[in-house]
Parts: sequence; C-alpha cells; structure tokens
Amino acid sequence: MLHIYCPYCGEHREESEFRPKGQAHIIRPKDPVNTSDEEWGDYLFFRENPRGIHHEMWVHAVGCRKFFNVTRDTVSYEILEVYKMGEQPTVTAATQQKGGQK
Amino acid sequence: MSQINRLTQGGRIDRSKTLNFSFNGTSYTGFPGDTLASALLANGVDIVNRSFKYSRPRGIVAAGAEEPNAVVQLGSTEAAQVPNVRATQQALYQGLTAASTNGWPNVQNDVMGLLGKLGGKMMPPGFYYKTFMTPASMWMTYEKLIRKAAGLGRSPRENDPDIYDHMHRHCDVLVIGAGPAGLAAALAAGRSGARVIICDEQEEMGGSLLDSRDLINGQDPALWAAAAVAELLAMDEVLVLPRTTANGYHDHNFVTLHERRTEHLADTAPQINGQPQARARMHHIRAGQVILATGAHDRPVVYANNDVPGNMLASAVSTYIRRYGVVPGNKLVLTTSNDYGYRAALDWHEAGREVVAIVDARAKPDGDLVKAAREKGIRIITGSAVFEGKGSKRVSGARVARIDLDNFKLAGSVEDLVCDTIASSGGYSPVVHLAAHTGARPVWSDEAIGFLPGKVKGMTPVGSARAVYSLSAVLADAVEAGASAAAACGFESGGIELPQVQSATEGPACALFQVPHEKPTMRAPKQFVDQQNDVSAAAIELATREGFESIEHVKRYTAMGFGTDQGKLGNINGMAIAARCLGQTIPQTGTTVFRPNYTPITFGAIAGRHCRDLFDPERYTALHSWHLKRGAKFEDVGQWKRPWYFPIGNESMHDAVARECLAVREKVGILDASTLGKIDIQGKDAREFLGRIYTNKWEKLGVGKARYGLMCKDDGMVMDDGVTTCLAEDHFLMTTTTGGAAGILEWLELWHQTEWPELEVYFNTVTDHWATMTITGPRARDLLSEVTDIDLDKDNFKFMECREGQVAGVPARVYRISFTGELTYEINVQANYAMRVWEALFQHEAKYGLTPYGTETMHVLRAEKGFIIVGQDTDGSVTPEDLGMQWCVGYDKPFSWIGHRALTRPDTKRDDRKQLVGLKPVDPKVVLQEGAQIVRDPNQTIPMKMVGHVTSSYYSPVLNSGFALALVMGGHKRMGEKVYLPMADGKTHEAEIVSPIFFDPKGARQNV
Amino acid sequence: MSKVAIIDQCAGSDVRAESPMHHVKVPSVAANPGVVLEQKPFLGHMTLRGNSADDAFCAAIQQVLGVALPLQPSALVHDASGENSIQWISPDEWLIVVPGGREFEVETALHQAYSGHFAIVTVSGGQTLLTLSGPNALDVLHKSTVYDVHPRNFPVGKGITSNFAKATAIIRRPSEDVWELIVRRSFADYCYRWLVDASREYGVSVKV
Amino acid sequence: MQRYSGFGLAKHALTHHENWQRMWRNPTPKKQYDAIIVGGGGHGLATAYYLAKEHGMTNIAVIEKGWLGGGNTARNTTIVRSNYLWDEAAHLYEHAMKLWEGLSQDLNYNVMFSQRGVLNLGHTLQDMRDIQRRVNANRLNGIDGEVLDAKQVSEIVPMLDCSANTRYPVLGASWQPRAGVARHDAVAWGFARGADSLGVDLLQQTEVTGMRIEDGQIIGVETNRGFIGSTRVGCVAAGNSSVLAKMAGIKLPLESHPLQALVSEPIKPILDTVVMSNHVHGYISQSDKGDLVIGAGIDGYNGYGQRGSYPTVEHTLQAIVEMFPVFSRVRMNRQWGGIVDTCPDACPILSATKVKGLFFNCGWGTGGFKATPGSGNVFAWTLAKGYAHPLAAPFSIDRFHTGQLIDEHGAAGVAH
Ligand SMILES: Cc1cc2nc3c(=O)[nH]c(=O)nc-3n(C[C@H](O)[C@H](O)[C@H](O)COP(=O)(O)OP(=O)(O)OC[C@H]3O[C@@H](n4cnc5c(N)ncnc54)[C@H](O)[C@@H]3O)c2cc1C
Ligand SMILES: NC(=O)c1ccc[n+]([C@@H]2O[C@H](COP(=O)([O-])OP(=O)(O)OC[C@H]3O[C@@H](n4cnc5c(N)ncnc54)[C@H](O)[C@@H]3O)[C@@H](O)[C@H]2O)c1
Ligand SMILES: Cc1cc2nc3c(=O)[nH]c(=O)nc-3n(C[C@H](O)[C@H](O)[C@H](O)COP(=O)(O)O)c2cc1C
Ligand SMILES: [Zn+2]
Repeated sequence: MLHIYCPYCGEHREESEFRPKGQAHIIRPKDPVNTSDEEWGDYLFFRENPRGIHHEMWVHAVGCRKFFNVTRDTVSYEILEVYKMGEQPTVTAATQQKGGQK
Repeated sequence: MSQINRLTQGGRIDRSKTLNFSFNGTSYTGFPGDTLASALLANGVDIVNRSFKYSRPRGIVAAGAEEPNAVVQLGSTEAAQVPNVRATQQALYQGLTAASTNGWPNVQNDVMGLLGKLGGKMMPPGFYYKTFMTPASMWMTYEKLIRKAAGLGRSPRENDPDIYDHMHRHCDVLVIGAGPAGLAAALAAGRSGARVIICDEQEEMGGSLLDSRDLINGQDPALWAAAAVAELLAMDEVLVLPRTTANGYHDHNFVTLHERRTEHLADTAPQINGQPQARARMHHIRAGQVILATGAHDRPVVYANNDVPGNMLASAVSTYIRRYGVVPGNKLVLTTSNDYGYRAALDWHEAGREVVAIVDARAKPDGDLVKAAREKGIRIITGSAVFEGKGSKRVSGARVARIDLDNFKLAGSVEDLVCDTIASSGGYSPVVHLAAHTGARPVWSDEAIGFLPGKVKGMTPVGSARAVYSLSAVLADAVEAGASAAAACGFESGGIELPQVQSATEGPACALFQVPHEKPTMRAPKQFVDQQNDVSAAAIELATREGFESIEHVKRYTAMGFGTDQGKLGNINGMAIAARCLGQTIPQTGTTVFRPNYTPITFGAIAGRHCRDLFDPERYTALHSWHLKRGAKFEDVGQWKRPWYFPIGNESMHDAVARECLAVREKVGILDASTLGKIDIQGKDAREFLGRIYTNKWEKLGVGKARYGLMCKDDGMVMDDGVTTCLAEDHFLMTTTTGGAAGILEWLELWHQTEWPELEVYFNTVTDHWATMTITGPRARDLLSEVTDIDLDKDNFKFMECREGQVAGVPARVYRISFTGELTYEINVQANYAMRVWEALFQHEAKYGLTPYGTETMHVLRAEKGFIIVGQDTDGSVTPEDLGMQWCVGYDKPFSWIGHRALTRPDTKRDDRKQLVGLKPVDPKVVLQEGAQIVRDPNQTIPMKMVGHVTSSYYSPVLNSGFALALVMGGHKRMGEKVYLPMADGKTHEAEIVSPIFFDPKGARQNV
Repeated sequence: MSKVAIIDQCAGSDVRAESPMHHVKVPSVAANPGVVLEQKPFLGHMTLRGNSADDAFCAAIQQVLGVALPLQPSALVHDASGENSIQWISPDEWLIVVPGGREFEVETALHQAYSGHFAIVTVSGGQTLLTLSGPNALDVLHKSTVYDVHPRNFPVGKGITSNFAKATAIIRRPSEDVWELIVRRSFADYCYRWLVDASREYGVSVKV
Repeated sequence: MQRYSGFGLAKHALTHHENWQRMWRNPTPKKQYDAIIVGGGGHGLATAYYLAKEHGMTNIAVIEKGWLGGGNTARNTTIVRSNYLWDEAAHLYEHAMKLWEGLSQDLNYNVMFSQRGVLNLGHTLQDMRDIQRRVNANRLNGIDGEVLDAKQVSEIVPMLDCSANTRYPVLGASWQPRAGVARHDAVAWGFARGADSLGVDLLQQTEVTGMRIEDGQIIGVETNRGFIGSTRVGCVAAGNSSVLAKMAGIKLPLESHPLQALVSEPIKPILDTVVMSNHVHGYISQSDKGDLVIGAGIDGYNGYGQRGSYPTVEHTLQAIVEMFPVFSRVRMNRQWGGIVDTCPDACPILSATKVKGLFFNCGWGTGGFKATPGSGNVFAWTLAKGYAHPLAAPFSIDRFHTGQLIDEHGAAGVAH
C-alpha cells in the first residue's frame, strides 16, 4: 500500500486516491502520418519495464485530478521522487548507480 | 471431573465466578481470565484433536499464537460456527461450545488413527505424486477419497449474523506488542505528545510480564504493566488496542490490525443500545514509525514422539502455571538448551508437583535459574536431551541420553524416566514475521541462535523481537527506540526514568534443534517438526534426498509451515534439519517467506461493511423513486440502476417491450436518460480539442447545433460515442456513454494535461447535475408543447439543434437529437426539478398515450435504426470503418486526431475485417441469439470456420420479425448473402446479410 | 455574443424541488445520539476553473464573492456572513458554495468582472451537502475515509476530496465541531445508507 | 528414471524410504549447449521436456535463477480451462488441455489434474452476451462448454448465493466440464524430472545476467556461474522477460504487475468446482487439502516485489463474501503475490526476435498456468525448427506493429 505525495495537494495521500497510468514521458509522435508502422507500434505498446528505478505517471483521481510523475523502485516500492507534468526527474537509474559507488 | 489441574491460588484468573463450557459434548467449568486451552488443561483434557495426515492424538503445546494442535470448531448454532479457532487464543466465556475438528467417531478413539498407524509408512511426503495414476480415468474417484480427509474445521452453512467494520487511522508511532518492550516504547513515544497506537493480540496487555519471575521496582512486574497501560489510556493522543493483532505489514508503513471486539464474549456479537456492533474491526494504520515489540517464541525441541499429548513448550508450562493457575500434569521432565527454560521446572516445583529431571543439552549450565533449580534439589542431567517420548494418548515417559551434536548422534547410555509431561525449550525465535511481510528477509544471528528481523524503512524492532532478552536491557532498548521514533516524527521526548529491575542472570544457551535418536531419522519413531501438517524430520530428510534442496522446495514438498499456524513453532527447526541434511549452515539454507496474515483473519472482518446492501454503490437518478413506484424492472449498468422495462400487471418482458416499442413508434414514449455522461467544456480552444479527440470534424458546428461523435483510442479502436452540442462559441456540452462517463473525463484531462497543455480549455462533469428526460415518438412535439414556452415549430427548432426555455415552469435545455429514429426532444433540467417536470409530462399521459420505457426498448428501437452501442456492438477491436461509419471520420482534418494513424496500419487496411451489418433471419419468427456465431458453410466439420457473431438481436414489433446486428468478415461487401448460425440445440438458423438500418432508412421520421 | 452560455437554472421558490435525499428513510432518533447527520439541501454549488497566477482573475473573485480565492491547497474560506465559501480543489479548480438561487448572479457577475480564460459551472443539482457532528462524528469519519481526519492534520478551514466508503466525497471542516460532506447526487443514497449504518452503534439522529 | 507406482511406494516403505532416488540431478553447467532455456518455471521446464522428448535435443540446459517452479508457477490459483474466445487462443489452450488430459501418465508423475469443471458467472446482460458468444465459439471450435441459467448454477454450487437480492445477481454462467485445477508444484516437478531423465541439465541458483550477441546472433548467456554458450536461447521468464530482453537490446510490449492470491485455512470440503466471476471480481476453488484458493486482482502499477496492495485483497474478499456469504467466518490464512507479464491484448508472445537464435515465450500474464504443457510443446517445436509452430504463429511480436492483436480483453474471463 503506497503512500504517495501529491505535488499539487502538497501532502501524502493514500494509494487508493490515485490511479497508476503507466510509464511516464511517453510522447505522442508529432507527425503520426509519417511515422512508420514500427514506430507507431512502439509508441502504442512497447514500454520500459525495468526492475528497479521506474519513472511512471499517476493521477490523483480521487483528489485534485492532476497527473504527475513518480520515480519509484519497482522492487522495494520506495518512492524516490515526485515531480509535476512537464518536469524531468533528478533521480534516475544513472544517478542512483553513481550514488551507489560513492 | 472438576479442574483437577487447577491450583488453589495464583494466576490472573477470577476464581469468584465460574464459567460453564462444553468441549466435544462434555461440560466443564473454568474461570474468567481463562483461555479455552487453560480451561481444558485445568480439567485434565489431554487430547484436543487428531492430526491431519496420520490422525495421531494431539494435545495443547503452546499458550499463544504459535499453537499448532489445539485448533477447534467453535459455535453453538449453525450460523455462529467458527472453524479453526486456536484454543490458546480464545477467551473462555459462559456457554462456550467447542469441538475437535478431526477424529472419527471421536477424538479419543479415531479409526483414521489406526489407518494413520498402518498407512503412515505408505504416506511419505509427496506420496500422491507417485501413485493414483492408473488407470487415468480413476483419478477423479481417487481424488474424491483424498478430499474426504481434507480440512480441519468446517464452514458454517448459514449466513453470518454478525457485522464487521474498518477504521482508517494515521499515527506517528505504531507499537506492535505490549510486553515490556512495547509498553516502554509506547510510554516514551506517548509522553512526547506524538500520536501513538499500541496494540497487543492478547486478552491482557503485559506480554511476558504476566508470567515473569522478574521484579520491577521490587514488585510483580504485572503491576508495572498495569500502571503503564493506565498511563497510556490517560493520554489524549494514544490509542490502546487490546485483543488486537497486527496481521499484515505492507509497504510504506501501512499495517492492518485486527481487533477482536466481541469474540471473548460470545459466538455472536451482543448488541449495544439495541444496535448490532461489529464482531471484529480492522484498523488500517498508516504509521510514521513502526516499533516491532512482538517478542520471541519459545522453540520446541524435535525428538521422537514429541507430539503425544503431554509434550509442551517450556514457556507454555510456565504461562499456564503462573498466569492461569494450571499445572498441566504431575511429573515433569524438562529438556532444554537454555537457562530460561528452567522457569518451567521451577514453576512446576513451586506448584507442588514433581519435577523428575531437567535434561540440559549444555555441558556446564550455570546461570541463576540453574542454581535455583539445584538449590531446590531438582535433578539436572547435563550434556543430554530427551530423544524420545513414551506413551500414545498421554506421555508416560521420556528417554534420555547424552548427545553428541557435532556428530549428530547419541553419546551414552539411555535412561528411561517416568513422567507424564515433557517440556522442551530449544531457545527463542524472535517474532520476525511482520518485518518479513514487506519483503525484508530475516537475518541469521549466531549469537542469538535465531533469525532477526530484516531492515524495513521506518521500522525499529525492540526487546526480544530483536533478541534482546534481559528485562532491564529490553526496557532500555525500548525507551530509546520509542523516543527516537517520536523524534523522527518531530516530537521531543522528555526522557523516561527506567524502573528498577531484578532478574536472574543467564548463562549462554546452545543450539539445539533435532535430537539424534538411536536409530537413523528415517527409521526412528516420528520426530515431528510441523505438528499441524504432520511433517517429521524424516520427511525433511527424504525431501532433501529426493533433490529438494531449496528450503522453499522442502516446504512445498512436505507442507511444512503450510498450516493455520504458518509454522511458528516448526519452521526454524525444519530449516535447521534441512541444513543438516544438506551439509549447509542455517543461514545458507535460509527461511521460507513469511506472509500476511500473522494469524488468520475472517473474510468477514476483511470485507468489513462493504457487503450485502453496501457491497457496491447503487447509483440512482433523480427519478428513481418514480420508477420504483411504477413497478420498473432494473438493469445494472455500471453502478447505475436503470429501468429496464415497465411491466404492467403480469406482463412478460417480451410483451412489455413490444408495447413500449409500439408506443414510441405510434405515439410517444419517455426514457430517463439521466445516466448519460455529461461534460461541460469551455475555453477558446474547446473546438480544436474536440477535433483532436473525436474522429469527426467540429470546426463548422454552429452555436445551438449538436453533432454525433466517435472516439477512438490511438490504436484506432472505438472507445466511446455521444452527441456534443455547441452551446456558445467557446462552450460545448459533451455526452458520453453511461459506463464511459468517468473514464472519458479522465481521458480528456489526460490529453490536456500531458500532451496539449497549451490549449485553453476546461472540462467539468455535470452528469449528476442535469437530469435528462427523452420524449420520443410522433406525438412528442404535441406533448412538449403542453408544458413549454419554447418555439417547437419544425423549422425554428430543427433536428440536431438545442434550445433554452421553460419546461413545466423550470428552466431547461432541450435537444432535438434522436436515438430512436423518431421525433425526439431531450429535456435537461437541473436534477432537483426533474421529478416536477417528469410529473408535469405525465399529467398528459392519457391524452397522448405517454409511455415510460426502459433500456430494453431503447435497445430495440436504436437497433432498428442501426445505431450502435459501444461495448455491445463493439469490443475493443472495432474501428469506425468496421462499423461503416466513414461518414463520422474526418479523413482530412489538419490535426492527426486520436486514432487517425491506425487507419493505415496493415491490419486495419485488411478487407476481411469484421464489419457491422444487419442480419435478417430467413424465418421471421426467429430471434437470433446475441453472441451466436456465424458460418458461411453450415455443413463443415468441427472446428468450423467462423466469420462473425451476432452483437444485438431483438424482436421488432414494427417489422413483426426478428432482426439483428452482427459483425461479419468482409460484411459490407456481402449484402444479400446468406449466412448460417449453428446453435447449441442442434438447430441451424439461416439469415441474410442486410443493411443495419432496418427501419426508416431515409431518416424521415426524426426530421418531421 | 457571449462566448459561453449561461442560464438561470433556478425555477424560483414556488417550484417544487427534490433533494438527492428526498426519498430516504429516517431512522428513529436515538436517545443520546453520538452522531448527528443533517442535509443542507438546495445550496448553490459551482465549480470554478481558472488561472490563479492571474491577478485579475483573483481580483474578480474577491470582488464578486467578497472572499479571496484560496491559493493554499485544501484551504476552505468563508465570507463574513458564513454563507458563501470557496474551497481549493486543485491548482486550477475551486468549489464555490452560496445560498441556493444565487448561482446565476455569481456566474454573470464573474463573467462581467473577468474576461480571461476561466470557467464557472453550476452543479447545484448534482451534489448535496451534509453535516456530521456529535461526539462520535470523528469515529464515523474514521470508518468512512482513508484521509487522516485527525484534528492535527485537519484543522478548521480545511477541505479535501477523498474516498468515502466506495464513493468519493469532499470532506471539510468549517468549524470546530462540524464536518461537512459533499457527495454526488447519484451516490447520495449509498452514502446516506453507509453513514446511518456506520453511526448505528453510537446512536444517530438524522435530518434530511 | 525410477518409475513411480503404488507398488513402488509399498516397496520403499519396507526400506523406510531410504532408497528413493533424486528426482533430478544438480549438475555443473557445461560450457556449451545446443539450446538454453532461461527460466525454470512450468513453461520453461515443459519446453525442455518436449525438446528432449519430441525433438531429440538432449544437450540442453534450463537456467533458473532461484528454485525450479518458484516463479508464478508456485503462486497461481491453478485454474485450467480452454474456453477462450478467439480462434487463435482457443486452439492454443485446447492443445494444452489435451496434453493435460494425459500428462500424469506421460510424466509418470501425478500432477493431480482435476477436471472438476469451471463456472464463469455472468451478472449483467452484457456478461451474458459475452458468455454466449464465447461458448458458441468454443462449441464450433470443438471445445466443450454450456451456458447455464442461475438455477442450474445453484444446483452445481449450492453454497453460492444465486438469489435475486444480491447487489449483482447471478444471471447465468458458462460451464466447461473438462476444465479444472492441477497441483501446480507437481507440474513443475513432473516436467523437471521428465526432462532430467532425458538428459536435460537443470541449473538452479543460476541467474542469467547478460546475453552475448555477435553479428545479430546469440552465442550464449552470462550468468552468476560464468558464461554458458549456445546459439539457440529461449527465454521463458514470465514477469522477468523485459529484464532479459533488455540484456539483448530488445524491448517487449510487456508490463510486469503484481497479481495476488490468497488461501483460507483448510476447511472440510464444501466447494467441488471452480467459480469465477469477472464482474464482482473473485475466483475461488477448494484444494484437496481443504483451503479455499482465491485469486485476487492485479495491481495497476509495475512491480517486481512479489507482493501487491492490500485493498486488492480486501476487494477480492468482499466479492467472495458477496458470492458466498456463508464463508464470512472462514479465515484467510495467507496472501502472496506473483509478477505477471501483461500484454496489451491479454495474449502471450511466442516469437522469434530480431536477434538470431533468440526466442521469447512470455506475456502469459494472469493466465498462463493452464497453457503450461501446450506452451512448452509448441515452443519446443519452434526452438527446434527455428520458426513458429502453426499454433504459435499468430502470437508473434510483429502483431504489435501490424495491429493484428488477438484481443482477449473483450472476452469475459480473460483473467486466470
Ligand atoms: C496470483 C496468480 C494467480 C494466477 N492464476 C492463474 C490461474 O488460475 N490459471 C492460469 O492459467 N494462470 C494463472 N496465473 C498465471 C500463471 O501463473 C503464469 O502464467 C504461469 O505460471 C507462467 O509460467 P512460467 O513458467 O512462464 O513462469 P514462471 O513460473 O514465473 O517461471 C519463470 C522463471 O524464470 C526465472 N527467471 C527469471 N529471470 C531469470 C534470469 N535472469 N535467469 C534465470 N532465471 C530467470 C524465474 O525465477 C522463474 O522461475 C496466475 C498468476 C499469479 C501470479
Ligand atoms: N531470557 C530469555 O531467554 C528470554 C526469552 C524470551 C523472553 N524473555 C523475556 O520476555 C520479555 C521480552 O519482552 P518483549 O516485550 O520483547 O516481548 P513479550 O513477549 O513480553 O511481548 C510481546 C507481545 O507482543 C504481542 N504480539 C506478538 N505478535 C503480535 C502481533 N502480530 N500483533 C499484536 N501483538 C503481538 C504478544 O501478544 C506479546 O504480548 C522480557 O521480559 C524478557 O526478559 C526472556
Ligand atoms: C494453489 C495454492 C495453494 C496454496 N495453499 C497454501 C496453504 O494451504 N497454506 C499456505 O500456507 N500456503 C499456501 N499457498 C501459498 C504458498 O505458501 C506461497 O505463499 C506461494 O507459493 C507463494 O510463495 P511465497 O509466499 O514463498 O513467495 C498456496 C499456494 C498455491 C498457489
Ligand atoms: Zn492532488
């Protein structure tokens, strides 16, 4: 049972108020018509599915109804960062690895 | 027989009142403060159950959650039956009725026991994998026999009269366990002002202090515990929950607590103020910090015949004597590996009964308790262990020998002792279960000879849960942890003065798990590891011999730890034995995974009040009470209750629907369409947004005009549809399907918030705000004109337009859109006025033949017109083109709308896709089955090539014939072709592919 | 021509209206009710959307409603009369509650006072307001919502949206001893039955 | 291989069971194999068994990072049925069903395949339409099945509340009599023993940590026990498939989600068939030991933790109590989770990849246990021949680029 910080409501809320929305930062191709079948299929269906650090989108469905991003470890379920739509993560698999070497 | 094992004094029971109870049909007495187990022992009841596999007689072993044997069926009536209650955790109450779960004809003399003796040899672990294979056809018969032996208790066959509920709580510090560690930690945290919750699963708080030999401030430590509880109860921000088990520890410090509110009172919950109260309550706790003060379980020693009644945990013996005033036997032999176990012998001795000997595995035990035993003249046999118990229905003796643990063999001559009770203690296993629930593996400690809790963020184990055992150290540890936990939540603790503790100092323990026998393990009498599942040391040895080298394999092959006790007593021993067999260390072998629940929880408690009438919300429209009065039958659509049809008198559904259909086609009908999703869309980019999200075009839709739209996912498959009206230049009202409403609003927000935030547009749900009443049929205009000031002239208020005005004195928006093909007005008013308007229309019921109709009639009427229902005529694999709705596709829209790209994917370009068509049964009396499969050649053999299926099918009173919509491969080009529908009853129907529009193909009737 | 369509949806006080709970069965009042449940029907509810970074927008709200637009998450503010309130719902969404019948006036005034990108939508027919009080009100909330309603986390002047049993509700605390619940019309029957059921052990008094 | 029989059991009893042989060896890895199967779950082991048995490939290894059958094979609710909607899926699952029917004898290992029948309940009119559609399709595909009304359902399961006054009354059900359950661990062990006896090396506690690819051709895998060579590698790693794919530079259309299940304490037999309800969302059967085995829902977020969210379990038990109010006082003993590899169309992937010699068998999501023998059988064929078995062909990865999905979502009863 996750406890998720909503960056818009400014507090931690229970998981049941949120819905997970899959991988974050998926951008719809700007020119779909000139996108190959392969690229279009990738956009529709193919996802990062990492064991470890994952950037994912959630919506505060029973709350402010805002979408936002969460960086979460898919093994420990620890939430490492929460950031708004349009922002980029500061914690990534790469930064975590560096952190580990320190 | 009356309480032959009850001491005349001592214990925490109330001898002033007597409680009557029955076990296996015999009446007994006990006292308030007893558990069922202590009362049974007081009455000298030895056999409480028969074992699962071998039907061996079993007695009470432990005094708490770890009890594997004393699992009983409780309940005085059928509805109040509770299977598998642990007698050691069930408080005694007046009239308690319990029975053994196994044993036929009774638990004393069990025929299966004989079978167990004879057949036991034939039933090593996994025996069923190796047999019952021939002939193959016999397996189901064999299985029936195997199933006869299944299960412990039985489920009631009547519905539970009780209710259960949940409370959601947040706190700074949750303390699990109220022994000295828990109480001290809670005090330290509580005094800081932090929000603290402390729970303990027992009837009384105090944990080990309730049967301790130690002194706190020179007094019985139970007094200190009582004072601590009193202080906690007096604190505003502290919640004290007795009889409450932390049963599951989930991510981010979410812990579920199960509070038994009435189980100590009766088998059905008594009422409060004449109102039912919850039998049990789950608390859902989100804690800042968790303190795990769950203590440690005494570990039994594994020796031959260690399951015969009279074999008990040393700690349990102490508990029964000191806490319940019950000595569960007369002559005791204690086998131990540690000083703490000596308490059993000392307590026994002090109770005035005979201690035959203490058998200590250590060569030179020398702690205070050992000295005390020596001073009392108790015989101590060192370097030795009990390796076999004697007796069948009750212990009659113990066989003792020197042991050589390094070489795993007996090292001296055997001595037979006469006794009726063997107490054993192989050391303590910290209760690490909860910590493991979130995935943290327990960590082995050589020093503690046990597993310690793994690391969990925000969790601190204290006291014996982390193998800190001396009481003064426990208290110091806990106070420190309680204060730090509070500090971590921002609360400063003033600090606590530690009480004075007097306790015995203990010498080091040694590791003792399985005791070697004269014979090899496979040949020795059974040495039980998991008593509930009849798993013996030999079974574990056999499993490892057969290649099951992982402890998880051993568990699954032998069923070790699978029982209702989840191996609280047996697992660590089993792991040690597996390690020995595999030549590994215990940490190399590791533990199996501990999972919720710590102790089992009823389904009812977990479900809470979300059952029966409150299982799932029922959503009502503003007109619901009218529909009820009118005798409507309802259909579940999502969570909504929608009128399905309105039978008159004894009318069948078929007749009612035919009548309703004809009323609409000939006069006027009315439908409560309030459940349609409605989204108010405003902003200067609203139109642009609609163009991106719908398949069709929106740039030219004028103010006051409405248009039908289709929505796809980006894979091109239809997901929703509805009519959207332009209310003003920057203002639209979108309607969605009933089921789609919430999802579509989120869908719009998703695209707006994540892809196109630059578009100026806001979406707001108004589904519940507007009530929608659809009047439809040739007389709709006449009817409406009775109650409105809106100009209904056909040229001033045209099809697919919207007007504002008064209806029955209520401000309304009226839309001329039609889902029936008839002249239609959809009247929308603020829902508080819906009934007023509806009733005003019904004032003219007789004059116009106004007929209320439900969803079934709506379906028939729309299908006659070939209008689709998303989710019925589509299934997530259907494109707008498959539906023949090219007219609803903006092929040349500048923005590549959602779903557009899919038009040109290889699969969507195929010309043999399933396409929506009409089907006319050749025999008009036939109403094809919805879901019937379609073939071209009815004479094929199975498997047949199916080319489509029926999505909607009805009898049409206007056509006086059955008709259907279907998805058929390449159907659009096959008009007029015949297809076949072979049915389960052997009949094959024949039908012709036709246009899906069966009625008024030109659409003349809606345009009048 | 106005770019949005606003109509006065109020039919006037002589036209019969039915609240979402008009049909419910009221249990007999307990002697010393631990929970007091009351409906405040027919209030004016409006959803406001807009950009709070735009000072003109905020000023317009202040001017029309006499209360400053709350910018702090979960803030609930009332005007001096206590009759008009605005609650933060989301960074660009607020719930306005005014006496029933005032909606059209507020909508119109707002559109006059501000012409930027915003939306105000009347939803009075779609939801209703209940008050919950009495010594066990908090216990009933504990049973009903996952949100932390402890007074330390939920001071007077706060309002949030959260799960309410298996529905959704806005939960707010206008004063020390009173909690307000705003539920959707179609869920009102369910929420009501839930509340009465949850309150039973404490004794409940109901007015709808 | 030591053959198992009741007679053998008696013989061993005389020698105190001291002479049982290992069910499988614990070999040291060879340097090179003709084929490697990554993943020692039911599917991987079945693949190895059929490769050896039907295609004569015996110099092969199954590489398992933990213990055999410890993944989803160890944690599923064991429902076996073949009444899938779309032809492609129905044929594949029916192929498996036919293999199940002789599996214990074929493996000489009793996998306790119990054809006690499966009911899929319908609670809404649309449920019933979907049920009709599926059962009609099954019938014409040669798969057994019937549509029952509420009364017939209640005759089969008297404890089920089929009255009209539940929140979502039972309107009817589909009934597949040949469907049922099997003893999941025995399936893994039976295939393991069978494969081992044909010479397959079962390498446990061996984790694949990398793939060695040269010129677009797989040449072996890196493991915690060193490099193991093979030019043919089949990955059958369920929830961990994406992780393996990434090692080969491939992306899959998969998401790994927690799926939970739970069991009650053992009670005396009261439920002799399998009852599934998609609408109120609960699945239940009773094992031969007596515990009620209950499938819970899937969590919406990605997770490799083998545990899920508590509310999921709560909702499931609400559904169970709604369907079986008499179980209210029965207690939940244990809950757990598995990592399921969900595919956008709820159908598996049995496919070659753009890396030569590297194949994937994954995407079985919440419902692959029932396919175990069939999946292994067609995947072995595919690995042996280098191109797809006809039954596997529709399940290639390409479908996500062409759009030719086999959407079992639309068909009631996708789960389990
Ligand atoms: C709770 C639950 C209930 C279910 N109920 C049903 C049901 O009722 N009916 C049904 O048909 N299906 C059901 N399923 C689905 C079913 O369990 C799976 O589809 C099926 O068991 C998958 O088998 P498998 O052999 O492919 O995977 P698994 O058994 O998961 O085997 C994959 C193996 O790969 C190993 N592995 C992974 N990565 C590596 C690596 N890098 N190196 C080496 N080894 C690796 C893993 O350790 C694992 O042992 C359920 C699943 C769950 C979780
Ligand atoms: N010297 C030894 O070898 C030895 C060994 C064991 C215990 N002890 C003594 O035991 C005491 C240890 O104190 P402690 O407080 O750590 O343990 P404790 O045993 O006194 O208390 C633990 C409490 O936790 C409760 N509990 C356990 N699991 C629970 C759950 N899931 N939910 C709710 N409650 C749960 C138990 O009912 C018990 O009351 C000391 O007095 C110590 O001297 C000594
Ligand atoms: C069909 C089935 C029946 C099970 N029955 C029991 C049971 O009776 N008792 C038990 O403790 N666990 C039972 N389990 C659960 C296992 O103990 C274990 O939780 C599961 O295999 C997942 O492994 P893990 O918990 O070790 O991760 C059962 C599992 C399955 C799949
Ligand atoms: Zn939020």
